[in-house]
Amino acid sequence: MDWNLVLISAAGLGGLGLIIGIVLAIASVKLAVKVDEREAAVRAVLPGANCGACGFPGCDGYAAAVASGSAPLNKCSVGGASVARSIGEIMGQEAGAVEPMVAVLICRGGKDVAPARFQYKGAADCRHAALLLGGPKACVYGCVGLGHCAKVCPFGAITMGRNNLPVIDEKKCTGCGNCVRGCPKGTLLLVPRSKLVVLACVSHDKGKAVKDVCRVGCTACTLCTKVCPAGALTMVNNLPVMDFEKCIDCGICVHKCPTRSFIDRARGRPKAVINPRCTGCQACVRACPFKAIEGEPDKQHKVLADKCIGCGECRKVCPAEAIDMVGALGHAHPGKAA
Amino acid sequence: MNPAKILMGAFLVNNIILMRFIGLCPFFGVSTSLETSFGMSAAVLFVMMLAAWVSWLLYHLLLVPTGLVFLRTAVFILVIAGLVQFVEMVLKKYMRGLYSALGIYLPLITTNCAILGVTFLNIDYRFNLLQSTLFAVGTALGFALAIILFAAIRERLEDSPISPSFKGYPIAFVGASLVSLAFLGFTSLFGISL
Amino acid sequence: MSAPSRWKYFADGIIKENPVLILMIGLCPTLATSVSARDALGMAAAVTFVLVGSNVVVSLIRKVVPGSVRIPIFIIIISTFVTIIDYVLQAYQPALYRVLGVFVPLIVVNCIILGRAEAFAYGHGVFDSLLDALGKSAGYALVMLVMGSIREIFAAGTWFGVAVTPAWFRSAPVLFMIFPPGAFFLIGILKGIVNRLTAGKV
Amino acid sequence: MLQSKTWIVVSLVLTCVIAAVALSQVYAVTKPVIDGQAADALKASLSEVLPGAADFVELEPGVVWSAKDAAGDRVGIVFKVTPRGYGGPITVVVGVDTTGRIAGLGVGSDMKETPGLGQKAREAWFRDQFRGKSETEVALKRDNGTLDAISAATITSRAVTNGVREGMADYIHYLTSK
Repeated sequence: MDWNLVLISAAGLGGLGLIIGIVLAIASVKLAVKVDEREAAVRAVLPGANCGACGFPGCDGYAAAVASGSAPLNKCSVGGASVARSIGEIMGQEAGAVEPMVAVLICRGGKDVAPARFQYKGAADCRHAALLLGGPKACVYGCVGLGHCAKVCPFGAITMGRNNLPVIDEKKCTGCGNCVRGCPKGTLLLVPRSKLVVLACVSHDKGKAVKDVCRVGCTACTLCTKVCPAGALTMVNNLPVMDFEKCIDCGICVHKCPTRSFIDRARGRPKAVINPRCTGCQACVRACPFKAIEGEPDKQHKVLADKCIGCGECRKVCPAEAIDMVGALGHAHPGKAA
Repeated sequence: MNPAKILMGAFLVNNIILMRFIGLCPFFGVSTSLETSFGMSAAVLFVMMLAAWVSWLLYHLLLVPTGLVFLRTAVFILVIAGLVQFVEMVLKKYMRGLYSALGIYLPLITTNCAILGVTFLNIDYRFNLLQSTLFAVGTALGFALAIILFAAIRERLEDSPISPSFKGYPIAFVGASLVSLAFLGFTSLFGISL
Repeated sequence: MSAPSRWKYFADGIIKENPVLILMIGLCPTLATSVSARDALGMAAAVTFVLVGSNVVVSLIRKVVPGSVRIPIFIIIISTFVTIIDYVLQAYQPALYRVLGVFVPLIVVNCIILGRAEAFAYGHGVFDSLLDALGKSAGYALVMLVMGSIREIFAAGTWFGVAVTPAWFRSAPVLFMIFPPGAFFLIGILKGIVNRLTAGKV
Repeated sequence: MLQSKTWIVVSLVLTCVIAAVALSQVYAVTKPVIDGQAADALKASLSEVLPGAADFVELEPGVVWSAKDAAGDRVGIVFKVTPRGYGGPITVVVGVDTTGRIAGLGVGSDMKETPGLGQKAREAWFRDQFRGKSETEVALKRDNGTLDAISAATITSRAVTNGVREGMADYIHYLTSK
């Protein structure tokens, strides 16, 4: 046991440790900077190996990204499932408070209704295809259909459908917005989950120019803005823009649109039914936009089930409250007007 | 060894990632996007130079005279860890802009084999302070070249049609293999043989 | 903690959470020193020694270590074990030491060890940490053996130095496997196969 | 207590001290073995190229040694040269007997020549060619000498051959001196 070697090495390394310890201790006090406590909570859960395997610069980088909500919760491969679960708990509570959004495809131009104008053989990704003269589709505004959104979706909620249009599984979609940010054509939109009616077209052309390239494109005929009872639709640059606050999800525009450019996310709509309290005043006959009610004046009236779309306009005007909305399959508030 | 040869040797001929396999964890982790690769390379260059100086001085002024050469591993890594933490605090406090671009990569540096690798190689090659600095700069540039080149390839790989089980790391490794093959061509360029 | 779940700590390390092929950490030594089966196992043994040692010591002192300075302390512990194996190898296995070269001291920054120390040993008992360390090392050794064997068989036609391939193969060795590109290529294929096998389960 | 500032610094220093003590012990134990190792390796490599040599006297540190056999009389000299090969310096150890002819040749394993090509310089068939050759005969066939080069590794073969010849030219005078 040669003592002086032991002493020198103990003094050397110990001394160095002392210096570094003191310097860091002082520095941590003098240079302290406040850190978002949720980020600190997530950071405490992370293993701290700083190996960068999650694609973020170290655990602090990843914790900051998770705390700011711009990173999926399961990226820490070193920590594995247990760390992902605890991050979920920390972040879980906060995420609930915000109005849950869902991504919706606002283009119905599949390859069956919107033909291509040239064959694209390059890298199978929308962003690459979009660089080439706006993409192979005749309609340059529409969805290119090469599945970039499906690739970037961290939750696997998007799969490419038969006619080159993405199909979004609303149960898996968490509204993170990766697909919306990634899409070169902007044909994906984050919509509040409670909203049912969405315009499914992004073409700024008018009339024949749209008809030539897509059978279901919005030709800017402005009919929907006239029939909308709540005045929620205003024409901007050849496209009806919907004000989600005003929209009452009645669905009239969906059925009135000549090119069926609106989509109705409700899984089912109710039907109006007139009960015996009807006095035959025919107020509802005049109010119904779809002529779905018939009957002689002052007599019991009847609703033609196949024509009625469950918009609830008749129910609003009936003085005798003789109309009920029945049979909403799996939808929270049928015809808000009711 | 003349200075230019040291620099070129570390930069191209014996690229620290592609030829010496040092620094692979961050290389595959952070090179998913060009932007993070630039940040990482800048941070590596900055810390690698600092680490090379500090480790050289410590080794030749403290460890060798006192015969504590066997402590070099512990001392080097301890100093680098302390250095990185200190630099991070200083940046976070005084240079907010630089910190947001560079700082988040700093903790990643402590477990980066490249930094410690350079300090050891400086000792093995018996470089003086100037040569050590040149070697550190060359290596950092080599690190940057490899990671940025590779990030561009990886971004392109994201979109190309690859079978699901080969997406991500496997295709990245095969890509790295090809880039490394290209770097193999630099062997004994200008007669460099680091 | 019932026995089966403890056994899980060990078993996970080998396949489900294999450090190299699943968690993708500790790549530097894996590619660099798997030039032949014997050297690969030598490296795996060194990593095992350091990982087991550091996991045990870290879990022993975990209740005493102050949080803010735990990384430097873990680093010192790991570097102690690394220096020990460094000098032991230099003294008793000089040939192996010359092959492993700079990668022995580089074990100190190997993501596996610091990662496991932080992610596992800091929060678990000594016995569990030991199991975890042994499991991860076994997993690491398995990958090293596979990589080392494949590269050696291709490049030198031998396995652990014993000729296993016909003479004509040995006269035209696949040198690609010895060079860095071969290592990247090989681990890429292995990772692809692992993805393929675990596609359903993980 | 755990998070108090003093304990933070003390715990760091304590770990360092314990580590330092442990390491100094390991170093103390392994240092002699390592030095012994290095000495043996050198002696082995030197005696390998000059059969019959028992011990060596260093004439120029790390470059030339004069060798004596067990009986104590001169057996020849051994010198080391490091010519620049394809991938970098190659350490070549040459044993020359009292008649001025090469008794044996050793090529270091720490060279950076291409595996499977330049590395072949270490193979016996190439090294044994040098045996019994005097300084003037040490040249490759293509340089109008008698030695076969390693196929597809001319740079390495020429480097080793020229290195040996120049070495012999420089150090042959030691044979005759003291």
